[in-house]
Amino acid sequence: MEKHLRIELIIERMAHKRACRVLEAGGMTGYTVVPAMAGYGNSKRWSRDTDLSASGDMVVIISIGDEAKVRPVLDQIGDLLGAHIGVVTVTEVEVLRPGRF
Amino acid sequence: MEKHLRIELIIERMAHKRACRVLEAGGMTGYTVVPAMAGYGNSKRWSRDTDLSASGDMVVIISIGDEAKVRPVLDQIGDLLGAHIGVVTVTEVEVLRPGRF
Amino acid sequence: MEKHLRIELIIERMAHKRACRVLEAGGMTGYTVVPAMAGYGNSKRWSRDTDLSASGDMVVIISIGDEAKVRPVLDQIGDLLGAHIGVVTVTEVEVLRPGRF
Amino acid sequence: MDVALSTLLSPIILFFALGMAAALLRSQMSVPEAIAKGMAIYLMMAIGLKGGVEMSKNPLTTEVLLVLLAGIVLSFLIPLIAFIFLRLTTKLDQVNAAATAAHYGSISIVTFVAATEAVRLSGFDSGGHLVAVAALMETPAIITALFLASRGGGGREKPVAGSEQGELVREVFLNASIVVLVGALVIGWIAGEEGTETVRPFFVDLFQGVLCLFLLDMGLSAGRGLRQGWRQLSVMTVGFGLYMPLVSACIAAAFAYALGMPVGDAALLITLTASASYIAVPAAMRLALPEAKPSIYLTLSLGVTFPFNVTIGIPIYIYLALLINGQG
Amino acid sequence: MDVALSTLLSPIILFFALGMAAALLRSQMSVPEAIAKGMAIYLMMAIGLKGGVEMSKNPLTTEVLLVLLAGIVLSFLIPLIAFIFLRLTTKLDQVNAAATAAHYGSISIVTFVAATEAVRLSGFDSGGHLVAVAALMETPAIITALFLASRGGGGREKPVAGSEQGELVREVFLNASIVVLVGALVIGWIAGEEGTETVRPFFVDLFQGVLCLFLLDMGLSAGRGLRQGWRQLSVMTVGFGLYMPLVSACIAAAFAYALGMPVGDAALLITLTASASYIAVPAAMRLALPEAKPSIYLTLSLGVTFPFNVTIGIPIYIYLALLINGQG
Amino acid sequence: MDVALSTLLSPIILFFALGMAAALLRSQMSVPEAIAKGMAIYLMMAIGLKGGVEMSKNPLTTEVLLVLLAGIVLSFLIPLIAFIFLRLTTKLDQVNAAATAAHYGSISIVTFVAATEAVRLSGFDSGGHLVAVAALMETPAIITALFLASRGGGGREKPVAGSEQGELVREVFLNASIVVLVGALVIGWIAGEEGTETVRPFFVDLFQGVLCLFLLDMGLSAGRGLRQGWRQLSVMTVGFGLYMPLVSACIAAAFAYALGMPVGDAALLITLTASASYIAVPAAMRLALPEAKPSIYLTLSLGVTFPFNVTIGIPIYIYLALLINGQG
Ligand SMILES: Nc1ncnc2c1ncn2[C@@H]1O[C@H](COP(=O)(O)O)[C@@H](O)[C@H]1O
Ligand SMILES: Nc1ncnc2c1ncn2[C@@H]1O[C@H](COP(=O)(O)O)[C@@H](O)[C@H]1O
Ligand SMILES: Nc1ncnc2c1ncn2[C@@H]1O[C@H](COP(=O)(O)O)[C@@H](O)[C@H]1O
Ligand code: NA
Ligand code: NA
Ligand code: NA
Repeated sequence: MEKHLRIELIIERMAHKRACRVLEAGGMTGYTVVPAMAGYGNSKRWSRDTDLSASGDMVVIISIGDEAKVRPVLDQIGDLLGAHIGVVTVTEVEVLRPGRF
Repeated sequence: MEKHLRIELIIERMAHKRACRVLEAGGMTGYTVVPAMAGYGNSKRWSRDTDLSASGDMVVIISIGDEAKVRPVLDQIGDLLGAHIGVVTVTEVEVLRPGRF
Repeated sequence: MEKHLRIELIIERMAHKRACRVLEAGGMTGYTVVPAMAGYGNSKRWSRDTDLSASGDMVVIISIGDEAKVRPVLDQIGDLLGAHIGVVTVTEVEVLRPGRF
Repeated sequence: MDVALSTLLSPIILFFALGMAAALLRSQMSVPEAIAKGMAIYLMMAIGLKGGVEMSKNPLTTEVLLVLLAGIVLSFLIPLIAFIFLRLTTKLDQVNAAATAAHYGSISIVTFVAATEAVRLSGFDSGGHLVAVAALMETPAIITALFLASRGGGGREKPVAGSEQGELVREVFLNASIVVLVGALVIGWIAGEEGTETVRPFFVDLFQGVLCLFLLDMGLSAGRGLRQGWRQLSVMTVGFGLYMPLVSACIAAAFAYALGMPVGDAALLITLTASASYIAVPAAMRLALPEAKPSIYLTLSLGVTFPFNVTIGIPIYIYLALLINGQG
Repeated sequence: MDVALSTLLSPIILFFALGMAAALLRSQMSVPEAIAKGMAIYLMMAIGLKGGVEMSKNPLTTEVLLVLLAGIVLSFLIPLIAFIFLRLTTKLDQVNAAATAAHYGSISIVTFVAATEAVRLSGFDSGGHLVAVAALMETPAIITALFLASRGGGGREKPVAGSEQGELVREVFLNASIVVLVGALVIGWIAGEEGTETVRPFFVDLFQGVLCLFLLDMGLSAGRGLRQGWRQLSVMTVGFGLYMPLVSACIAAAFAYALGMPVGDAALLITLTASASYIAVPAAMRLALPEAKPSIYLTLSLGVTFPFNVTIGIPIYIYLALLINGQG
Repeated sequence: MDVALSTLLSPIILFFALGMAAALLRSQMSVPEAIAKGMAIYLMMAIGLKGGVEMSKNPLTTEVLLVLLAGIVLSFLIPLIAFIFLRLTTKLDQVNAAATAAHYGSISIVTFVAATEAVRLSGFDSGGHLVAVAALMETPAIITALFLASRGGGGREKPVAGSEQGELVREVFLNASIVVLVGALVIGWIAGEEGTETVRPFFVDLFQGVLCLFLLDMGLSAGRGLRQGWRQLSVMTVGFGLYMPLVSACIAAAFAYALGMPVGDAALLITLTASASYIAVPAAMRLALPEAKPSIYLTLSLGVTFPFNVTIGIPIYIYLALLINGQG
């Protein structure tokens, strides 16, 4: 059976469409974007409530796919992250209905 | 030691109560529902902002339990997904306070 | 190569700053807080819409770090959870740009 | 025609156009979902209260009851006709045709408001009970559609896992718009003109302004829906979104004629029948017919029929109302 | 009694009933959390400003200061009495009894507003400084409750990991309702009638209408809370939610009598004392006493005591105020 | 000076101070993001409509067009000057200096509103076309800043993965504030005084009150930003946030003098030039210059320059406008 991987990408809300385009272009069959409300990194905190411009907001993008598709996409994401913040983890997962990925 | 599994189920917001009932009926001790703000699948995008009726919104349901409980619940979820969209992943996790699951 | 771990902590919104302080004090390089909208546990349901005071709201805190840092932090979190609700899972993950953790 | 023009250039329509233009030009601007939902509740409270206060001024007559009944019958009936048209002229399958038909049997409350305004500007009165008609017309269409979808195996034999007895009934009959519309109507009726005096500044004076902001958001939604969904709509489907309101309008006009309704009331009943839902019904369809595609029914209803109705449709419906009153 | 009836049939109470009914019938409708929170802030700004403007009209007298002091004493005192009743008549343990007692010592600003309106309808005046009393009564109750909970080892010896010096103090003394209420009061005081002229349309004219929408949401919350939580409430606990306000009212009436307060002011002080918190205190309890169960204290305060107060309670409290002024 | 004082004690400024104080005292209170965003859209719609209605009363003259042009030139020019000052007097690198400079070239609409009010209180008129100037001044500064950042390799050679042709242009020229401001201006222009009559209660009467709530939130944001970000700001950087508005003001005064602008219009053009963006530009910078640090440019613009402008700045700018009209 194929191995499935779950990409989790934490990135600036303002830049998330770029990441989405990378995922789509890379052939991932889907992704889901979840808004975050606060965070910390690099000894700075952010929170939705501290910033009227919402320019500091982050989102979490979840995308599941089979390994063959995920690997090349990860390289592309690495390229995107040259310019943007971005925390990327990849987890091995079991899926229901593997046909859909 | 028992193996614990984390179910992550991405499903339509309108239908999420059905999934919640399946989890409860299956004896899971808890779950948490997180709202998503956008997504892509099947070459369609959705976003909270595109749809006044919010009928396209998705949520992410996270539920952690021990393997003995999770396995039978997954079958029930598979049944639910005959009718609804739904991306289900299962991950092996370590838990703190295993007694509570 | 170092092993990286992803902590996922589900905790009351009111108490999440305590958890955040534990993570910061423990030397984690970052975390991201995601708001939940509903949940179930201990045979009680909660939902943002049932509670004007929002005192029942939960959040999901995600924090990624290398194993050497994560282990001691987990003990501290266990201490915090003596007083608060809290579901904690730890998953082994692969990361991009391991240098940043 | 003056009315038609002043409708077209009213801030409300202009803000809808602004939203649509911004979306088509791919601006990223958006109105927060919570604000849009809050405004929808406000608008329905305001409409309900107003209707209730109006109704409190006159006793309930048989004529009024007959109009309520007519609304229910029309809401049951229109989806049948819409379904036949869809199956004959488009390639939509049974489930998608049924789901789309449900939208056209139900109503759009913003279209109703725009028509109320246009009727007033044309110098006619309308009764508060038309708000009750609007509330009653929301749901029967959904029942017809479920019946159409299930004929010949379109439905499921056994219930979906996790679905609950009565869940759909509650969703359909106790959705936000019905609860708020009917509830506010009854409250307005009980409290009357005097009792609602203190809430007038909020519910009456602000109404038009809030509507502007709401329509800006509707324009954004409609524009984005069109931009992303138009490829899924065939020419015939788009055509349906334009002629179906007229078909509905003619049928409603016949009812209004039979009941001898005055111009204002007739124009509103016709508009309700011609309008299509884009909030309550799409949500119900996600539970009831999850296999149907929102990109079809939503784009059609919000992106095609709504703009048609508020610009070209309403003047036609007022004209129809004049016609059946022998003043055309 | 006329006042009682016209209160019962005011749109505000009717919308609360509508929300409650919708929730009990298990409608899925909801008001977005952001809107509810926004309205809560608006209401407190409006109340604070109004009180401040009133206060700016008269100099601060010793009588006013004594009323402020009475409010603080009552807020410290009531939880003690509530705690004793709870421990004697219900099976709640120490922590849950203390947490619940805190709610009854603190206040409900919506109940206060409803009472202000009823007092006005009954033909009495009330002073702006009662808003200051309301603000001052929010927190002392929490301190008493923490003391009660910690007696005999109910509390923890060492602080929770991650908790911070002063964190609880800030949460308790600088929560949103206190910041906004006190802040707006001071601003109203500084700016005066004239300086707040331009913001009247927003903060004064809209007030009643926004309250309707807010109470619709409170009704939904209360109804859902009741439906999910009533099984956790014993008959004795529900009873407490009904008689405790009356007990508090009598104690407050004694204070008002001792201070020689006029009818309107006395009625409001009694109402504040009789009312129970359902926003600020539950939030503080989550930090201070996380072991206590929200399903008990919230259901009791919002689902039982609040509806009791705004329907039956307020007329009784006005009557009490008349009584101590020899007009009963 | 009376004007200065009455500005300082206006509820708007007092609510800003309240928010700031609450944040500095580390209160946890917050205004929901959706409400803040909704209010921002409302304010821009109201300002745009008002400007459009004003403009509809007079024909477009060459003078007006020249003022529009002056606004554009100033917005292109100011970032250059700001950049030079930043590079010479602070340790900010090229990218951070360019990003900060962009904020000072663009404008703050709330500062503009506060100035409009102060101008009115001082007994002067101002033209509706200044709203159009505000809209036009939003973006040129961003273009200058991108040019400054990219000089000498500050920019990237190849586009970021996933970035799309025209994405930045859309973000910059079609962001919410421009769409709503320009859109509402055009709608106000088309509909005129009469056509916008029905929306006056919402967009005109409520304006000052909504502004209070919005400024409470701005105060909270500014205070939190300051508390968390001040360590990243050197004395020289903070100094820049205080003298740069004055530098901009003098340059704008020269333009206003050259164009012979009347006092009210001149004061507003000067204020616009002296004000710094804290909503539109920070968002654009995240896309265009992700390497720049928001904790620098946001803290400076919202935490330092905005409070300076609305308290001390505006009276100075009005004085400057009097001066160039020979009335100083
Ligand atoms: N180790 C981490 N785990 C989870 N989220 C992180 C981590 N590091 C950074 N983040 C998120 O990314 C944002 C920016 O990080 P930074 O670039 O380090 O300031 C933070 O505010 C967090 O929301
Ligand atoms: N592979 C995936 N990974 C994450 N989310 C997905 C994936 N596929 C679908 N989704 C989510 O499910 C929704 C519906 O998917 P679909 O039924 O493929 O249109 C999408 O809009 C996403 O929010
Ligand atoms: N097994 C679980 N999986 C995911 N979330 C959980 C689980 N158990 C509890 N939760 C979350 O924690 C909250 C409180 O749980 P409890 O203390 O069991 O009532 C629930 O309402 C859920 O949001
Ligand atoms: Na219809
Ligand atoms: Na009390
Ligand atoms: Na500027």
